[in-house]
Amino acid sequence: MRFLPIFWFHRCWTRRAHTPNVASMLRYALKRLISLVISLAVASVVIFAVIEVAPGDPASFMLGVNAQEDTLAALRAELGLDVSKVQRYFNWVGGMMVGDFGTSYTYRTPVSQMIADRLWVSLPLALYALTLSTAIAFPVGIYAAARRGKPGDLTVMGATQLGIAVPNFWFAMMLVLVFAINLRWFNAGGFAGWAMGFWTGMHSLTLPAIALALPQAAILARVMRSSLLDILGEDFMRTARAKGLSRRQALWRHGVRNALIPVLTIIGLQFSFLLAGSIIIEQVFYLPGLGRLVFQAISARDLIVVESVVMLLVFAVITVNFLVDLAYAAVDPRLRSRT
Amino acid sequence: MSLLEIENLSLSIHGTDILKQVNLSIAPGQIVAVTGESGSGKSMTALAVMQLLPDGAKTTGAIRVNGSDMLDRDENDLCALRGAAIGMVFQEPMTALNPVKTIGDQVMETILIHKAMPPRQARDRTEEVLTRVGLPPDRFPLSRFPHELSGGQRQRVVIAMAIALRPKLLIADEPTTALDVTTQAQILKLLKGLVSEYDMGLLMITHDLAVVADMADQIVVMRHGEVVESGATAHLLHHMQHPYTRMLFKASGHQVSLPEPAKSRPLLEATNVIRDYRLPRKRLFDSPGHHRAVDHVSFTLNSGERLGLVGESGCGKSTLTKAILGLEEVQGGDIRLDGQPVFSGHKPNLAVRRMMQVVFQDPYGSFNPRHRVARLITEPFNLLDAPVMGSERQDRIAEMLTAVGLSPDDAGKYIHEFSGGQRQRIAIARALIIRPELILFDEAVSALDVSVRAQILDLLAELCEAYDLTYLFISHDLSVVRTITDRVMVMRAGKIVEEGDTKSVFSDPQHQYTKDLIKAAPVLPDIGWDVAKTTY
Amino acid sequence: MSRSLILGACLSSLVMLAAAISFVWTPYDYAALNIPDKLQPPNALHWFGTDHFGRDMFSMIMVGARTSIAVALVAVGIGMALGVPLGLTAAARKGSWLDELIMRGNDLVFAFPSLVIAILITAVFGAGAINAIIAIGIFNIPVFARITRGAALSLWEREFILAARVSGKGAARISAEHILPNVANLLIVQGTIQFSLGILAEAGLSYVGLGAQPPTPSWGRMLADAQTMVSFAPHLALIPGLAIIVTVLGLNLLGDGLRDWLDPRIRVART
Amino acid sequence: KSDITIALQLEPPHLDPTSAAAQAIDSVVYTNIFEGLTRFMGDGSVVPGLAESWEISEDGKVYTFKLHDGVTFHDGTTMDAEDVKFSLDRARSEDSANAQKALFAGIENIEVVDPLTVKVTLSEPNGNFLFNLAWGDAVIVAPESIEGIKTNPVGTGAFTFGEWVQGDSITLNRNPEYWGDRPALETATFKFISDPTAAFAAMMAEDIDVFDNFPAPENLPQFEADPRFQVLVGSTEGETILSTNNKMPPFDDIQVRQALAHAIDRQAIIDGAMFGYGTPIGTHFAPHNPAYVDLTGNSAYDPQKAAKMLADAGYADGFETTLHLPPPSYARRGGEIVAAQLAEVGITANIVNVEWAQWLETVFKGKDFGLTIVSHTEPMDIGIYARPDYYFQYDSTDFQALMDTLNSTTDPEERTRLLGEAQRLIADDYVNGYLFQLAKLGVAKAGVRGLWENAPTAAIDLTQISWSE
Ligand SMILES: Nc1ncnc2c1ncn2[C@@H]1O[C@H](COP(=O)(O)OP(=O)(O)OP(=O)(O)O)[C@@H](O)[C@H]1O
Ligand SMILES: Nc1ncnc2c1ncn2[C@@H]1O[C@H](COP(=O)(O)OP(=O)(O)OP(=O)(O)O)[C@@H](O)[C@H]1O
Ligand SMILES: [Mg+2]
Ligand SMILES: [Mg+2]
Repeated sequence: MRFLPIFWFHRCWTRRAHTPNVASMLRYALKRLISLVISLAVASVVIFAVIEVAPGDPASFMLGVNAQEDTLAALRAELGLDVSKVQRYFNWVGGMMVGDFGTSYTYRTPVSQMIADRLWVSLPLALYALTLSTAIAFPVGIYAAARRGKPGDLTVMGATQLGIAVPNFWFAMMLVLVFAINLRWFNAGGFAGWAMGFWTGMHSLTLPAIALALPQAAILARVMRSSLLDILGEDFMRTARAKGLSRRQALWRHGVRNALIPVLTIIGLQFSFLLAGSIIIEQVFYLPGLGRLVFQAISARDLIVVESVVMLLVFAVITVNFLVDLAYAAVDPRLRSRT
Repeated sequence: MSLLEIENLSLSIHGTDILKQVNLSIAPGQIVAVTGESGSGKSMTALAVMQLLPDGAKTTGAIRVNGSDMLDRDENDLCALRGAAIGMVFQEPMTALNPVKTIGDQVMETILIHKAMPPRQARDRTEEVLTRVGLPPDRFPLSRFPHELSGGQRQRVVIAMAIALRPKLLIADEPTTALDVTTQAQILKLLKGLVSEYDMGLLMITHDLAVVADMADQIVVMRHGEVVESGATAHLLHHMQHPYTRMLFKASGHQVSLPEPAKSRPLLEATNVIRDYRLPRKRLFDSPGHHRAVDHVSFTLNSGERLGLVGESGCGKSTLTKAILGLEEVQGGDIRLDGQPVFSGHKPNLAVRRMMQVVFQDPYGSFNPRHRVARLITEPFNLLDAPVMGSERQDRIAEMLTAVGLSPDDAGKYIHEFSGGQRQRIAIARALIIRPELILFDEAVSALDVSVRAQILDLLAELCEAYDLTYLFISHDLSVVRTITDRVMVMRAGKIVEEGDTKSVFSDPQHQYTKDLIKAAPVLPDIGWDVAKTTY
Repeated sequence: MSRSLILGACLSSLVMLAAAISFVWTPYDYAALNIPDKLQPPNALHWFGTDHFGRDMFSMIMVGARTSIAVALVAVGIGMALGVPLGLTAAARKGSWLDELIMRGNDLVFAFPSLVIAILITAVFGAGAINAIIAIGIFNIPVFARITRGAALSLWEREFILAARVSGKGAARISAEHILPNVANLLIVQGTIQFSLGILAEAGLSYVGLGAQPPTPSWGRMLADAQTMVSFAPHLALIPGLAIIVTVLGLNLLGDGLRDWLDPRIRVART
Repeated sequence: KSDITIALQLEPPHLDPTSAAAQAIDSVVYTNIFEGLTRFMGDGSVVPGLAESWEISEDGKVYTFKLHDGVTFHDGTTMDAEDVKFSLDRARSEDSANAQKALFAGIENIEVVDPLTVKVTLSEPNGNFLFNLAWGDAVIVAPESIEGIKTNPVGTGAFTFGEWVQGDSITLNRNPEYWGDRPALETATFKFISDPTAAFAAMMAEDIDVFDNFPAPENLPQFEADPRFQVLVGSTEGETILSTNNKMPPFDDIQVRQALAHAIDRQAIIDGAMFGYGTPIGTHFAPHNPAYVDLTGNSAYDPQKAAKMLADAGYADGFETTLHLPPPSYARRGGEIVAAQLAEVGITANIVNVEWAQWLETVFKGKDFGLTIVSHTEPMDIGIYARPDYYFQYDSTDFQALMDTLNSTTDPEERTRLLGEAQRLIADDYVNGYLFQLAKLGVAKAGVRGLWENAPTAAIDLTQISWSE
């Protein structure tokens, strides 16, 4: 699903490459890019500042209760904790630019390595959940919109109301209770690793993906429905019908793509949410993902890991939103020529 | 045999009767115009023919196209007919096209959806129809998006879509209402041409009686969902039976007589006013461009004078209004009211502002829906140094409401409790309440039905009598400006191209543009009433 | 009034009522431990059963409603109190550097993964209801700022605002007198939705132990406590879960219902 | 079946037992990858490890160790006296990062006699020395492989390091070159599951064979009732105590501390927080130790008495204090119960839940707390009461003198007597609230044999584990 916007963007880009609008598209992209960079810079300062005020010394945590002061000092020097904060900020940011996220205080391995490992769980999980939620939400939303006000619509919309109201961690607990503990269809948690094969990996991500996806699907389905209903009321839908398109054809050819514009925003937001917001779900299913890494690192005072992961997540969110904006401009040609 | 035959068509939506026993027929090559005031059921009749009625609609009667009843057909048959046998053009060209598809795709879709021809040929046909409606592909490539076209051009695309398969019947619902007079004239000409060329039947819906009189072979007048009168154009125009029809025609050409202007001293003086809007950069590193909306405009308005400003949409009328009101700073020139500048030191000059008021076009958007009438019309009191309170306030409210033909009791109501015409009266009351020296009317009657418009014009004439108004009346409607002003200015692309005594400008226009404008404006034929003069 | 409005209002007021009554009456002392009576399923004495310390679940749910509502309400209050003026200012100064600054700031807050930041805040400044409120509240600011600005911008285009300007009113006065009342409905609706999201967020934070601290009961923490016991005492998880669902569902229905009910278009059509 | 999956609650931060306190490191590597001169057995006894035998000089100051012949590290290099000297010198050096440096404090000199003989000289006799050498912090490492020890540990043990999937698991493989008895297992996987629910679910789903220390006592009855599993309830070295800041008023008043002790109902805490698992203790000493003295009667639950004592101490209306609770459920749940019990006698204990890092910072180092609940899991750690700067800040010259005597005493009987005296002293001073000895709650598949029931130190001794069939 993540590739959809890019695909659109690409398609529209190539198709329209000959028109002067490329300039406005570029301008638009550049403007957004500049604000992206500024956002990232501000974000990095904020993250660093917030984390630096946190009490707790990583060295003493690592060495435990019986450690002596000289040992601690030795370790602090080794971890690079003995320079000024400003210096450390620039070391950190400078390192990140070249892909060096520093070394984890507790694991003593490169943070980039750890993040890469965790991404192999979090990213597939987020994509899986996003695919699921989109795959559920689109048909449901379109079905409900097409059947507006009829019993089918009311039932489906009632279900989505319920879906939104269910806390996903609670839902996860119930899934584990039913499908892992009672029925034993799935493992209760853990991640077998991709080394065991693609399907084994997907199998262990299925329950978490469902727990994440259903509440999101409920939201997405509602957005899809109302967006479609808005579009169905537009004049051009009537024009399409007057051309001889059936209700269905009009819906698919003219409705869906226009309705996608608000839906796209939600999908962008959801992707970021799924990437970052699965902390609790990763806890419930003890998945070794980014979210759990942050949680563990916070409790272990592994500041460098926390900083880097949060920064990465912010980067992901900002970038996804940037791409969504570009995709917007691609889906909606009007946007490109606007100021 | 007639192409379309509507027989005793009745329609109700969710139990509300919308149409009652409508009868109408069209022969090939014939133009039938349906007219009537807003809400009379014109559009519903058209949609009933297309069978594109809103949910909850129940129809009885018969709608025969080529002899077979649309009401008996199933959805598949209807889809096959729509676009192929019956084409339809809608009122609002700005929204009638899908913004995310190219015009080529949208026109071609009509052809492809009916599998009328293979894609290659469909493309050729698309280019052909687009050329036919005046959008040759060398100047308007198929890959354009709707937002890259003007309103009139979009309407041509919509027409191209409707005629791509040469339908026998074309339905056009207010196809030109949103367009300029000159563009309107072109579109109407196009439609007329298509009718004779393809021998189509055209069902044309419009509330503009001048257009009706000009275009139609047959006229159908509707009111409250009923056909009150119908017949061949020439015959109907001269032998109107129904009082409603008479009223409608009378109101369309309604003229008022203004009292003689009172005193005369220069009140508003504009010299070389320039107003530029910044435009987005065209290229990445260009300096931002400018759009000159008002270009070296100079004029003087004497007190007691009623000045008109006409021009097409987008020529800068509203921009000039805002500059006069001191709402926006001008980039050049000088605007003075009673000798004082309206804008001093980057700030509006409130001392001058209190001598002016304005009435806007949209009777629905000009009022805060959350305030009561009393509060709404007293808002300009804010400009006074001493607040008007207590009984004086009540008296002023009562006086104003009475003056505009409402009752003092209306002061406690909310705005949504009033009709469009009543709202415009309230807007006038608001403008008058601080007794301004000058009132600006920006398209103040354009959104109103003809009969309501006539009332408001009468009201203005009365008020001129009672309060010695001085105003600037802005409109694109020549017939209105003509009757309500003493002097008129013609604006085009930000410039005043002609100025003079209203009577002489209309009878003997000097500038070519003014001539075109007057020529393009549809005219009610002389049907023998003194009020409906046709000689401009 | 639509069905969803009525149902939503009923569910929401049920929860509010339970919270209000808990100030003066609960069946048992919600904090009183009674370990010998632990883990009883719902019965005549304990309508919702007892928890692992033998506390009465019904009393805890009632008092927990209080916590959830208080946290979510104050968080939404913070979001509104700061977000609405920001949104109004940005709209009034549309296109200026101030507008740009406010909107970029909004984007920035949006870009932070909210849960991670909430966890960070509570981890840095300590767990507790106040910090949970701040963490949730911060993310409410841009929501209200954005929605206010959006609605205000379209209002600024309306002719009645032009009329007010012609009457010599300044931007601040117009914002307060004309814009704010006209966006109020929207804010009420959004506020209801944010309120329900706040309840969910509070539950999530408490679930990971960062919300209200014991002995203050909180639904999220009840769920966390229940986690290891669902397999033999499912009521421990079901009841707080249902409490959250009922509350959030009620508020969402209320928000939807209000949206339809307050929509001026529909109201104009009705009169 | 020769492979096993063992779950641990915590993941080790790295795999060097000689430079961190984390018990999880020992759980994975102790006796499996790294071995010391001596080692602990499951019953708590200390037996020879890499040292085949040893001699102790008359004055108790010189230990001469004879090393096993033919021992090689996993990288093929031989283990000899040089490696022993290197390891011990490294641990006690100035810039050592060893978390238990105090274990080596008494070493004066280490001398390589010949490749298989090492002589260690102490500055004064130490009855605990062989015990100290059995700790995971005293294992023998090689200078050749010390560089990468944290991520690629190279030891002499029966298992070699296989793979570490961070955040998930560590795999060990059988060492074919092992000098001792060949273990029954071929590979062992340690999985890290901290969440109690996940632990339960994973166990029930039979994803794991052994859960070393099951975090949720409430689930044990279900395992007991299930023939697929066996439950091993043993004891740990963890004295779970309500630590009291002895320097902070009003806890500097012994009457207040005593009132605190009487206000607490241990059994309720054991039932409520641990679902009945755990042994009540009345002092800071493990009940399974022969020297243990039962002093629970000293601080019997008696709220009336507690209230009266508080009144006598001038706190008739009670007072307010903080109760810092680290993450484990014994602390979090126990804390809720303690707070409720203290409320009964008028003391308001405001619960502050903290992560371990914060606990170390504020409580342990900052000493900024009133009360806290924590389990002291180091074996034989009564000596901490002799350190006045230790976080609960108990400063008693009597006790410090007693410990000095104890350290220089080697006679077992005398040591037992002195230990008893020490236990009584702190109990009578009501230094802390003594709650219970933390139980070790192992859960395993029914067929697993050779698991340690108790935990004299954190370790999972893979060499002893096998599958029955
Ligand atoms: N979807 C609908 N549901 C119910 N009533 C409708 C609907 N659409 C229009 N109406 C009502 O049907 C009546 C006729 O409407 P119609 O659109 O045909 O008027 P019209 O003559 O085309 O007016 P106008 O000149 O303003 O376009 C009006 O009273 C209108 O309120
Ligand atoms: N805020 C703006 N920024 C840029 N261009 C503008 C802006 N407002 C108006 N324009 C442009 O200035 C020109 C004059 O606009 P103006 O609104 O004065 O026209 P008008 O004569 O009142 O038209 P209408 O009859 O449609 O109201 C138009 O081309 C319009 O596109
Ligand atoms: Mg109409
Ligand atoms: Mg205008």
